[in-house]
Amino acid sequence: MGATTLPVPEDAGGQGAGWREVAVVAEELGRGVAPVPYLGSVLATAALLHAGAPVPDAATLVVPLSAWAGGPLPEVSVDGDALTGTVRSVADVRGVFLVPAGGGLWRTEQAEVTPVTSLDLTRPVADVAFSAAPATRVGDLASVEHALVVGAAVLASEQVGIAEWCLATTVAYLKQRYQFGRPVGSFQALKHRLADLWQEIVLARAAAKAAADALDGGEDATLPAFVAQSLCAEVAVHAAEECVQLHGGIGMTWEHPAHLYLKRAKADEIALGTPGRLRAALAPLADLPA
Amino acid sequence: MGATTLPVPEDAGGQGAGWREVAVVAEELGRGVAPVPYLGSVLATAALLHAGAPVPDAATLVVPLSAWAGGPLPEVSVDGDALTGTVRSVADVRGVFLVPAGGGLWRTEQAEVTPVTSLDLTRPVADVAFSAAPATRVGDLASVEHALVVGAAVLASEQVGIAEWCLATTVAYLKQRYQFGRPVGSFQALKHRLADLWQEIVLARAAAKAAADALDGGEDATLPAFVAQSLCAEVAVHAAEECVQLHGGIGMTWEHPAHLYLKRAKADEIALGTPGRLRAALAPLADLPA
Amino acid sequence: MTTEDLLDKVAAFLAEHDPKTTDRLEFLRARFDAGLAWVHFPPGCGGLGLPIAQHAVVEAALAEAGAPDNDPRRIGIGLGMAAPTILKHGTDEQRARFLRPLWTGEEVWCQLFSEPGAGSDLAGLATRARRDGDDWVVTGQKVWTSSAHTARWAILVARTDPDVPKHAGMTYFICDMTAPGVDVRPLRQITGEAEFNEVFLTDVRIPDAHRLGDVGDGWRVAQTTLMNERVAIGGRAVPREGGMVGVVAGTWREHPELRTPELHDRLLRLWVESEALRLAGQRLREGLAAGHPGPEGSAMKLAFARLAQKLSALEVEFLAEDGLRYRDWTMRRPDVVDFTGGDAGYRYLRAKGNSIEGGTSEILRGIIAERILGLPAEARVDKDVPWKDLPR
Amino acid sequence: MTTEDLLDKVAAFLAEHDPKTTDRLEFLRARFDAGLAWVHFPPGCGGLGLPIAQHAVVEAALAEAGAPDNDPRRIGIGLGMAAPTILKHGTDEQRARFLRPLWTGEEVWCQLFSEPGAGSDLAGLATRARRDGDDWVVTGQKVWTSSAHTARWAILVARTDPDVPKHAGMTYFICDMTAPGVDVRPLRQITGEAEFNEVFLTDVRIPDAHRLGDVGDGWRVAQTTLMNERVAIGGRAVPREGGMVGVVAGTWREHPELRTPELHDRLLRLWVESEALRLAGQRLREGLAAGHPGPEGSAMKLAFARLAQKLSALEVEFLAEDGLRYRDWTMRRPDVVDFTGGDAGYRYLRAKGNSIEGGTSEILRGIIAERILGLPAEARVDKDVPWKDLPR
Repeated sequence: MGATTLPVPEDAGGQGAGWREVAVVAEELGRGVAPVPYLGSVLATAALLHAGAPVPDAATLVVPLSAWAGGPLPEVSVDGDALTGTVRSVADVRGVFLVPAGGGLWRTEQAEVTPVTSLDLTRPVADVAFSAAPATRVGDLASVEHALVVGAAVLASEQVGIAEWCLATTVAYLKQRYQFGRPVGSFQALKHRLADLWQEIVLARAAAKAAADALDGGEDATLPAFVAQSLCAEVAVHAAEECVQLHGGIGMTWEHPAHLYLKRAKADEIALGTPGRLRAALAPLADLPA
Repeated sequence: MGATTLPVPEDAGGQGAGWREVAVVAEELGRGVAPVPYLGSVLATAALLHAGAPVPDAATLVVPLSAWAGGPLPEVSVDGDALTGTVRSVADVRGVFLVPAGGGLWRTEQAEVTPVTSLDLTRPVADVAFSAAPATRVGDLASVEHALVVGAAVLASEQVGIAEWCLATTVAYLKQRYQFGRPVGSFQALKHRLADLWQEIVLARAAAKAAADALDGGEDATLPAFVAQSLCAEVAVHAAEECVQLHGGIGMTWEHPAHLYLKRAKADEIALGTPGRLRAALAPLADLPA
Repeated sequence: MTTEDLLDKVAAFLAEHDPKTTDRLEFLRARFDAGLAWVHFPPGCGGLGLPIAQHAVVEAALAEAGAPDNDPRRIGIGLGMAAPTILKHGTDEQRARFLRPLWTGEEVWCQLFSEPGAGSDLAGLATRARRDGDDWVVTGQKVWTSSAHTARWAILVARTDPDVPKHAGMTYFICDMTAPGVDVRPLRQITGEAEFNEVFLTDVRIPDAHRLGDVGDGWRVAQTTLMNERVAIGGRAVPREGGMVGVVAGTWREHPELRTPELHDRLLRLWVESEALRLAGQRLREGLAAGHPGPEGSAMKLAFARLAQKLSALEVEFLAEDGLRYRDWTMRRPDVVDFTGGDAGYRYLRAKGNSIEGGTSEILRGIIAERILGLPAEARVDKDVPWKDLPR
Repeated sequence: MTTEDLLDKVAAFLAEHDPKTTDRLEFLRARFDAGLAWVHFPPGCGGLGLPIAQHAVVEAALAEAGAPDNDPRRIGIGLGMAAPTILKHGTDEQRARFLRPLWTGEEVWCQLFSEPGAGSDLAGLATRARRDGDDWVVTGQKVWTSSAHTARWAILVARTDPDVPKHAGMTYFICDMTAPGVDVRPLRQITGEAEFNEVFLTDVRIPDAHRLGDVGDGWRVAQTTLMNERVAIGGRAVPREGGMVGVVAGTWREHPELRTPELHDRLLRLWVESEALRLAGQRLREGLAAGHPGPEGSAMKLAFARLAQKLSALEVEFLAEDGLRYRDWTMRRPDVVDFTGGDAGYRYLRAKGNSIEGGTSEILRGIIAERILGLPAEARVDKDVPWKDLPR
C-alpha cells in the first residue's frame, strides 16, 4: 500500500498528495475492511514528515494503537542512545521502529516483535520490546502528537467507509430477505432505524471530511480531528452492530463478512483514543472545562 | 392530603401506615399529576419522625427541591436561636418551617415566602427567606439526609405513576387515531418504541417497589432509593416525551393534559437530585469508585 | 447575465433609489419592479430569470448599501411557500395580483393545510369545498396556522370530491382571510404562548379565479409548497456554536459550580454532534452551489430536532434549582418564534415542537428509508379507496 | 399433598437410595420412577401431579442430601422444551418411551425448528415431510441447532402440506438423530466457536408413531415448545451483580488507572439498570409463586440482551490497549455456553447473540406491543395464501 509515500512530497520521493487524498483511500479501505497496514503507515509517515526526517519504505510508530494525542504513552527509557522497554498492542508492525522515548522520537531497527491475537482480524497488533536497542534521535514528541492527530483524522474516514458498507449491505439484504410474506425491509421499525443510521452517517461524513481538510489547511487540526474521530468511531460501531442484528442469525456467523466489520469498528473505536477520552481531550479546545 | 400523618404512628396521632403505603399513594398522585403538596409533606414528616419530634398538621422541610442526600445544602446561619438566610425553589411550602442550619434541624414559624413561577404547574415552588427568625432546634442533619432519602424513594413511585399514565394514554390514543387509513398504533416503528418504553417501566416499577420496601425494612435505604430515583426519573421523562411526540400536534397544546405530565416529569427529574448526581452519589455505595 | 452586469444593474438601481432618502415601501416596490426582488424569478414577477445563486449577490450588494429588507422572517410563509407555488401553478393574473404585495410584505400569507384529523396524513384532509356558480363554498377546520391573525391571504387545500381516492379529490385555493366565515382563534401551546391558530371556515366563499391549478390537482400543487418548505432547512450558514449549542455552552461556562462529570460528557457529545451538523450544512450548501444538491437536508432536520431537544433538556438538568422555575406562563402571541429565546424551560418545551412541525421526525424517517435508502414501501390501504370510505 | 408429606416422601426415598452408595444413573432412574423428577408432572411420567412450586422443595431437600443432579444445563432443550411438549401432545406410548431417559440425561435432545429461510418467521419453514406408508420422509435444512452433535433425538417441525396457508400445513415430529440422512455440521460463529450446527435432512424416514399431535397441527404443538422456552427466562434468583454486570464491575475495580468520568457514569447507569432487572426478576418470581404470573418475562429478555451488550461493549472500551486483543480464534465446540466466560472481546461478541437467539428483540417488541399493550396488528399478507404461493 502506498500510504507511506502518498503524502510525501515528490522531491522527497513521494507522490505529493494531500492528507485529503490519504483520507479518501482510507475510506475505501474501510469500506472493504482491507487487511493492509495502511493506518500504521499513516502514523509513521506523519511523524517523520513532521520531524523533517526521511521516510523509508516501511516504518512503524511504536505506540499502542489505543494512544491519543495528549494522552499517556508507555515508558521506554533511553540510556545514551539505547532504548529499553515494551510497548503493547502496536498495530501494523513493519520496517524500522520509530519510538517515543525520553522526550524525543527515536529510530531503531532492533526490537523483539511478539504478535498477539487481535480482536480485529484484519489489523494485526503486536507487542514490541526493546532491550538496549541502539537508536538515533530523529525528532521530538511534538511529531508523535502530530502523527496521532493525523491518524485520528484519517481513521475517521475509514470509519465512514465501514459505516457506509454496513448500511448499504444491510439495506440490500433487507430488500431481498422475505419473512411473513414481505420483504423484511418493508417493516417500518427497521426502516426507521436505518433512516436514523443514515442520518448519523451524514453527520459523520461531514465531520470526517472537515478533519481531512483541516490536515491540509495548515492550522492545528486537533479539534476537527477529535470531533471527527469521537463521532465517527461511535457511528461505525453503531452501523456494524445494526448490520449484525438486522442480518439476524446469518450476521452472527463466521461465513458472513459482517463480523469482520464489527470487529474492525470496535477496535477502531479504541484506536487513537476512545470517543469518551477524545471528548475529554477536546473539552479545553472547545472552551468547555470540566 | 393525609401524607403528613399517613406514616406517623397511631399513638402519635397518625395513621400508622408504612412508607410502602405512602409510595402507593404517591404513584396514584403521579398518575393523576395531582396538584397537592404531598411530596413536601413526605419530606417534612420523614425528617420529624427521624428526629423524634412531633408532627404538626402542616410543615415544610426548607431545602431546594433539587437537593439530595449527601449533596450541598444552602447556607442558613444560626445566631443564638435566630435563623438568617434564603433558600430557593422550595416545594409545597405550608405550615411551620423545618430548616437545616448550622449543623442542625431547626423549627421556626417566621419566614418570608416568595412564590416563584414553577416549570411544573402542579407543584409550586417558592423562595423562603429568614431574617433573624426565632427558632428551636429539633434535630440534627441526619434527619435531613434521611428525609431526602425517603423523599427520593417515594418520588420514584410517583414517577412510575407518571410513566404509566403516559404510556397508557398514548396507547389509547394511537388505537383510535387514524392516519393513512389505519390506526396509527398499527405502525410498527411506534409499536416498537412503546414496547421499549413498557420494558423500561417494568424495570422502573421493580426498582421503585424495592426502594419503598427498603424504607420499611429498617436498613439504610440510600442505595435502593438512589437506584430507583435515578432510574425512574429518566423513565418518567422518556415516557412523557414519547407521550407528547406520539400525540403529534395535539400533545403540544395547552388543552391536552400531556404537557402537565411532561413538566412534572422534567421537574421531578431535578427533584431530590438529578439522575447523574444521584448515580455519582451511589458510586461509593456500589463500590464503584470514580 | 454576468455577475458584473448584475452588480452594474444594482448600482444603477441604487443610483435611482437612494435607500437613505427613499420611503421603505416605495423602495421595495421599485426593487420588485426592477426584477431585483428574487432574481431567479422570471421578469415581470420580481426577477430576471437568473440562477438562484445570483440572488445572494444582489442581497449582499443591497445590504451593503443600507437598503431596507422586506422583513423576511415576518413573511416567511409567503416567501417560502406561497410564492413558488403561485409562480409554478398560478395564472398570469394571479402572479400579477399576488406576488408583488407578497414580496414587499404589504400582504402577509398563511397556510391552511393541516387539520385536527389530517396531520401527518395531509391527503386525508376533510375540509370541503363545494362549487356554487363562480365560487367555491368552503367549510372545515384547519390548525397549526402561524400568522393567521395577521395574514391577508392563505394558501388552502380542500376536498372537492370525496368519492374518489384521497389524493385525487383535493383542490388548491387562495383564500381571503378577511372573507366572512373565516374565524381565527389562538391555539395555546405547551410553552404558554400561542404561536399558532386554529382557523374555522364556515361557508367561506372563494371565487374560482382564486383556484391554483386544476380541480382535483391539489395534491400535486401542494407538493410544490411542501418541497419548498423542506429546501429551507440548512439554508443559511451558521457559525460554530450557532443556535442551541451556543446557548447551552454559555450557560455551562457561566456556572462552574453546577458542573458534573456526567453532564460534561453529555454536553461534549452534543457539542460534537452540533459541530458535525453545522459542517453537514456547509457541505450541503457547497453541493448546491456546485449544482449537486444532496439529500442531507432530511438528515439535518432530524438531527436538528434531536440536538435541540437533548441540549435544552440537559440545560434544565444542569441548572437544577433554577431549572425548576419558569419565566412566565402568560399567554402571549409572538410575532416571530425564537427557539433559543426565553429561559431554559422555555427552550426545552419549545424544542419538543421541532420534531413535529414541518413534518414529524417519524414521517421524515419513512421518507428517508423509502426515497433515499430505497427500502420497500409498506402495503398502503388508503390508495384505491374513495376518501369517504376510509376509516378515521 | 402438604409440603410435610412431600418431605416425608423424599426422606423415605433417600432412605432407600442413599446418594453416597447408589450409582448415579440408578439413583436418577429411581427418582424418576418415584415421581420425584418433576413433581408437577403426572404420576407415571416422573411426577406426582403437584403444583410446580413444590418442585423447589424436592430439589432443595435432595441437594441438601448430596443427591446427584441430572446435569440440567447439558440437557436443557430436552427438559425445557421437548418434555412439556411430549407431556401435553404426546401419546401414552411416547411419554413412556421418551420422558425417562430424557430426564435422566441418558438421551440428549435438540430442536430442529429454525431454517435459513425461516428464522423470525418460523411458520414459513420449507423442510418437507411426505407420507410414505407408515413413515414420513423428510428433506430440508435446519440451522441454529445446539447439541445436535450430541443429541439422540430432536423435536422437528416440517411442512406436510404446501397447498394450504402456512400455519395450517405443518406437522410436529420426533426425529431420530442417528437415522440415515441426518447430517450435522458445525456452524462457526462470530466468536470463533461453533456452539450451533446446521442439520441437513435428506430423505430421513420418521415412523408415523413419532408424530406428535395431528397432521397439520404442528404450529399449535410448537407453541407449547416456544411458550416453555420463554418461561425459562428470569427463572432463577440472581444475586446483586450476578451476570455480566458483576464481571464488568470487577474489571472496573481492578483497573483504577483506566477509569474515566465518562465510563464511570455509563457503568453506573448500567449497574442501576442491572439491579432493576434483578429486582424485576424477583417480582416476577414472587408473582408466580403467588399465582399471579406477570408479563415481565418479555421485558426481562429485552433488557437482559440490551444490558449484556452495553456492559460488554463498555468493558472492551475501558480496557483499551487490552480491548484490542482477543483470547483465541480457534474454532471450538463448547458443551455449554457461558455468556460471561472468555475475555472482554468474547463477551462483547457473544452478547450480540442475546438479541437474536430465542426470538429476536424485534419480534419480541412486536409481541409486547400487540399482546401486552394491545396495539393493533398490522395487516398480514401471509395468512390466507397457500404456503407455496408466498414470496420468499
